[in-house]
Amino acid sequence: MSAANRPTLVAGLVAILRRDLLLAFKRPGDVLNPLFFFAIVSTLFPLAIGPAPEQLVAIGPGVVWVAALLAMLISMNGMFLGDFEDGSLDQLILSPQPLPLLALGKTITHWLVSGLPLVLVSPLIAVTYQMPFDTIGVMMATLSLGTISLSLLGSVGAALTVGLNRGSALLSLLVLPLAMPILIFGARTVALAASNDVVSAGIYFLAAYCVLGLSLAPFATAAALRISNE
Amino acid sequence: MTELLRGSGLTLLRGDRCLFRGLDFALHAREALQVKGPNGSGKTSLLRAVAGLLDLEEGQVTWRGQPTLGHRQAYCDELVWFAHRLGFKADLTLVDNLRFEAGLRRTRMDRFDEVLERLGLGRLTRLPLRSLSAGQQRRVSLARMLLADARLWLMDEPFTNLDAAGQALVLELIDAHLAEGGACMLASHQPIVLQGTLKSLVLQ
Amino acid sequence: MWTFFHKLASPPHFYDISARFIPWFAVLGLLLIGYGTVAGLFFAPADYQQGDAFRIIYVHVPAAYLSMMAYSIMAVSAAIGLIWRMKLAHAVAAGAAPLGAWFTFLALATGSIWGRPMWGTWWEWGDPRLTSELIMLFLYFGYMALRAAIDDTTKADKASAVLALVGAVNIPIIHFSVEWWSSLHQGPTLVREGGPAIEPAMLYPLLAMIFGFTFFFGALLLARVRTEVLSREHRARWVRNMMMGESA
Amino acid sequence: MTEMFAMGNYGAYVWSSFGLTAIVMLACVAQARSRQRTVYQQIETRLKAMESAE
Repeated sequence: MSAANRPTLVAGLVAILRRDLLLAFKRPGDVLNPLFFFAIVSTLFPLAIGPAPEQLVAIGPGVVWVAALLAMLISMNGMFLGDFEDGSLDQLILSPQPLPLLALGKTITHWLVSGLPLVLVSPLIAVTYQMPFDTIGVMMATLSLGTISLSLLGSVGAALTVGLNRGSALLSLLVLPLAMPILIFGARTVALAASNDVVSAGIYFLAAYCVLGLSLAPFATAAALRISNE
Repeated sequence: MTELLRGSGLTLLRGDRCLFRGLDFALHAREALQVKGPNGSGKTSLLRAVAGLLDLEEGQVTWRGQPTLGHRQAYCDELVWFAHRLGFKADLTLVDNLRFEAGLRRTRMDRFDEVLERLGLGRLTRLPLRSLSAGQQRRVSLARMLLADARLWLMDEPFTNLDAAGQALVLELIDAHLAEGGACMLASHQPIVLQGTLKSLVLQ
Repeated sequence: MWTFFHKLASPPHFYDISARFIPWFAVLGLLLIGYGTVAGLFFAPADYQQGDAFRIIYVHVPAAYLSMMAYSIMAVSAAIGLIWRMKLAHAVAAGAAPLGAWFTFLALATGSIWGRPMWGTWWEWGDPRLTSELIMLFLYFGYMALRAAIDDTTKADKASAVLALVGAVNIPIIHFSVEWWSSLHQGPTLVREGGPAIEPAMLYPLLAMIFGFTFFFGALLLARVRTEVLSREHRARWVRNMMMGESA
Repeated sequence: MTEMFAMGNYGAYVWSSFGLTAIVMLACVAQARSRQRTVYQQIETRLKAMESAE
């Protein structure tokens, strides 16, 4: 048998990114649902609390961040569900490519599909909350770092609950407590920016959490996938 | 003949039931091993345990003398898994799915067209797998196996959803694989006949 | 030394050995708690600032301490269980979780009861410790919910072990972020007499209560772990002999 | 004697805290005991089923 050469790690990552992004374009619902949810939740608060500008400015950062967190939450459940049901997960686990790398690939796809669009749409929402422009810049920075960390946390939760029939309710119970530090630093940093305070502390923390997640979460996700796929 | 796969003292519990205890088997190059037994006797679980998808209660599986638990990458590098479920994305086309495989394991893409012709999938490359029949989808899984540069074929019920011609084709492919020095372990309750040596392992 | 641990690791030996420790831990625990309660409530001098309300620390501090200790026991035994595939370690984690949740709830409740006279509200967001305890309680609920959602015991053990480890990594981060969060809006600066700087007469009852709680917790944990070991080893011969011996 | 229990009019808070502690401890013991009983029963029913099967 002519020994074909083994694909490199990068080839494996690119392969899984390419496949999942292709899948995402075939099912645009996965991209648009979190976005619609994010927009709708953000408009609920002014209706509930009233249109007074000074109130909106005060709650703006918090609302945008909570809406983003919840929008990410509803799309986390589907991260491995498709692969679990059609048997692709068996193939991923039994491939020579390390499973943490493949899990990282899926997490990156999840962020590209449901995290990044939130960051890009968030300025529109922020404008409805009369948020000044430089605060919007800080908000987008914290949101992009925060959504990456949420995807990483979500991948562990999704892998743990993929095989369970009422997994999505359980997933939010597992992920939300762990996501609180991200919410705290994200929302409060934007609020600090609104009162033009120093924001570097928050952004450094979110960046640090991102790096911690990037280095640890894939291994936890890989272990959880092996366990759930039994 | 070099010994490729060996299972020693395999014990597997599923919930309350003990599926098998102290099971031993050996598989050499150019050999096929058929796991027989009534439905629910743990044939699939044994194969999944040998592949490494299930944790064994006791016992050890070795590949080329090395335990598969510790040397997972070397084992998976020479293994291809053929399961009940398709293992491919139904929304994507045959080409996209097989190209994804090339990113996962050593694949002989040079034999791509030849394999598709042999499996009668030549005209279906542009269709999403969702629109293929069950038999055709099984052939796509067979295509993965043929393209994979793998010495060990682990096959779980390879003959379901296949018509007589399809089943004969599978036997033919296994024989060809054995002739090339490969090995095959399959779970099936159907009686099968191979040119190559066929051992069997019966579960209660 | 190692033979002791090795023996302890095998379920039947653990089942017998632990049976002997439970009564000792329980009695010792109750005695210490008895002394601590009486000394703390009646003999320790009142706090010059908070008056007698400070006596609530004699239950609040041990409970908070236990809630942390229980989670670290869960995390360590989860790691041992995953790395060395030891059922006993998973049994310890399974046994420690409900206890940890109970004591976290207790720490929360006594903390908010204590807050009522001090700050006038039942829930003081300004106190980072209270908020961290609350998040800890959610972590326990998440752990127990995951364990309950999976029927197969060994699978539930492994999945919840991964969750416990992920939670353990996040706990210091949660504490840090809640501290930072509460420092932002200068919550009421709290003078809490919990530290060792307090007078000996106040301190001894507190130490007695902490050790008392710990022994009591130890007795409860061993009892629960024995049950978990039994349910995991129900197919083993030693369980059958023991059950036969008992019912015969 | 009564002012001993008044706890400098914080009595309600102090005693409710200690009362709650006692309740939680009893709840832990009760939960552990009931869990033990259910596991025992499970094993016994399984052993009886096995015996009748043999």
